[in-house]
Amino acid sequence: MTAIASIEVMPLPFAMVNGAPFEKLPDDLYIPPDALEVFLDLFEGPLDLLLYLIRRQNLDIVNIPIAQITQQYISYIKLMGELNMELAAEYLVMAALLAEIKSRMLLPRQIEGDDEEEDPRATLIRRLQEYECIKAAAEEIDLLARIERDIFAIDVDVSLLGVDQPLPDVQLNDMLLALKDVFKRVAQLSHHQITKEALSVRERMATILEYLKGENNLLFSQLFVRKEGRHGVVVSFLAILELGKEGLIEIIQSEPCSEIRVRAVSSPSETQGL
Amino acid sequence: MTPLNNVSIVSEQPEANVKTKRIVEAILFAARRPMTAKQVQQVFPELEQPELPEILSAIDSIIEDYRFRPIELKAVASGYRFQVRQELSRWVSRLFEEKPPKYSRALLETLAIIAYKQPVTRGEIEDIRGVSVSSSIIQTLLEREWVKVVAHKEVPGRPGLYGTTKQFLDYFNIASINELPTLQEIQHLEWPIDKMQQPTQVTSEKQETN
Amino acid sequence: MTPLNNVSIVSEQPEANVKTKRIVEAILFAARRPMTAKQVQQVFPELEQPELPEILSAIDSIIEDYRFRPIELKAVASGYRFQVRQELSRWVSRLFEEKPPKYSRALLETLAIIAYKQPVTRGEIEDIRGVSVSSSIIQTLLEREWVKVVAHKEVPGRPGLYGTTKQFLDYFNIASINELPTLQEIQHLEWPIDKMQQPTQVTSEKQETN
Repeated sequence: MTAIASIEVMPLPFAMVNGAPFEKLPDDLYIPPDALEVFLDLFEGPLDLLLYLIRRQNLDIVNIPIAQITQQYISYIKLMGELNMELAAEYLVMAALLAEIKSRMLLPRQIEGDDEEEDPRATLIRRLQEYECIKAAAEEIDLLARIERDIFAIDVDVSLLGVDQPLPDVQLNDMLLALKDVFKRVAQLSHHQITKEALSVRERMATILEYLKGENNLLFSQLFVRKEGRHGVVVSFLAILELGKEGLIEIIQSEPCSEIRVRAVSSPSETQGL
Repeated sequence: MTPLNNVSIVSEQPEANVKTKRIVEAILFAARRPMTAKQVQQVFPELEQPELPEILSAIDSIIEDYRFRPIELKAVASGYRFQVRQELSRWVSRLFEEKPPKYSRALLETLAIIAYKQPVTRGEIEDIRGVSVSSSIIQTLLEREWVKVVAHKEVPGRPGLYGTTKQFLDYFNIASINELPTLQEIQHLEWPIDKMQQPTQVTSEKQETN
Repeated sequence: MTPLNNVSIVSEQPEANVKTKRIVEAILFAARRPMTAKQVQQVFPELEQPELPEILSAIDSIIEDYRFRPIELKAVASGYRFQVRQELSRWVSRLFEEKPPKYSRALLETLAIIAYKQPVTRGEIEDIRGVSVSSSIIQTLLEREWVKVVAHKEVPGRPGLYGTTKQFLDYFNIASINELPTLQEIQHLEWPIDKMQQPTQVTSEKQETN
């Protein structure tokens, strides 16, 4: 089913595996060609991809046919390359390692005593086994009953006991410093940008949304408060524009020159219909 | 359903099904607020909702079950709620006498982002922080009435948009969000020396022993 | 109250005084975190503190009392806590709008490595997974207090050694790391030995040199 879909959607020629044209992704691995990140996300890295290849063909991991698996692995990462995926370095390192192992196996064996270093195949197999074990352990952990999903805390009220539960105290400065740390982290993550809008606009945006909460819609003019003066009007106006831009409100004018109305994008009365 | 349904003719309330009663009890224990019978009913999936009288009968039966326990299911103005019995307040109050707990760094960050980026969804907060935000943080901020859901964003899932409240302004003694320093000004803030020495709060860690 | 406390006759635990038991139960209900017996004991005013065995016996008796109720008193890593029984989560989860967080495979694998190989450095985690571990995963795990830096490895750069915490065990509803399946169990589960005997395997090796 999905396999058929994949043939139809995939515009790209696929890699060759073992000399045969690789025309479709395996049934259990269908992803739309443009969902590139999804493709990479499917595998947690080169070890995961290798394991997948081994498991898919029911190969004995202790005795992997290196040549065969190397070809498949390389065809897969070639495929990723064709799909314009930014290949993580780890995948390429693994390809190089596999190629190295393969070439060594092709070379005539060296004289015994020279063989002090470990068979690179054995190292790879041990890593694969260890990784598969961890992968299974992670699945086990995911199955454990956990708070928020399977286990719920109980909440028995004590507010009527006349007990004063002290609440944590927060200094404004601590909060601001925490924010500074966020920015420091963000700065390290290069491309994340935090726009620096005037605060009053953001606050007004929240206020306007709240006004609109219970209402079907409001007159545009109702959103301005005369006594706030010119500055206030500008703030409200910018907030309305920003809300419109973010798709949070609709600005409606039923006919030319009629009064402009503003409403939340979906008023609660509409969404609750049974 | 229940064999003694004849009784219900007399008492008007149908005897609650054992399973219904279990679910009602679980709901009342897990809810963090008083729940009316109707609200309890609506927690059930639509096709499995017991009739209101059955819920009420379950509630009566639960009240009875806890008659001799140190907690009780009590009808308060806005619904039913499990409470610790009054006469135990002397002991229970000592539970809360410890010095006030501290909020985590994660909570402070979340609060600050809501203040500066409101209206903002949880997902957007997570994007900015680069880390997921646990529900309990949001819950704590809501309970403290420092933030509230001002609207819902019209994207799949209709996530809540959070904004700060008047209580938030009052607590920090400012008249408007405007009075917060700008982001540029924040860059120049420094942690006070005494805070530097304990970079991460080690709350709850003290109780480790035993 | 529970007649079948044969165990307590044999063991040295004194039958808990009815009043003590009531107070212990109230404390466990009111506390919003797991409490050890010792912590419960310390909630009592100094001159009235029951001995630890009496507290423990009260706890046993409470566990027994709730055996058939939809909530249970459960021993997790950092103490005893009342919680809704797992089989009722289907209904109770509907009380809350927020969906429980989902954790990525990358995060769960990182967590599994820390749980099973602790103390372990980030570099070692990366070696096992074959990919780099993103900072946000470590940050999330630290923030949820599921892992912490337990020491630093004495190699250049002194990388932090990560280990799991009691909060991790609490969250996953277990009392000790020993309750996790052992890697051997997992491995056997995953590695049917008879694979080796499958005839198909033999042929595959011949293609090595093509």
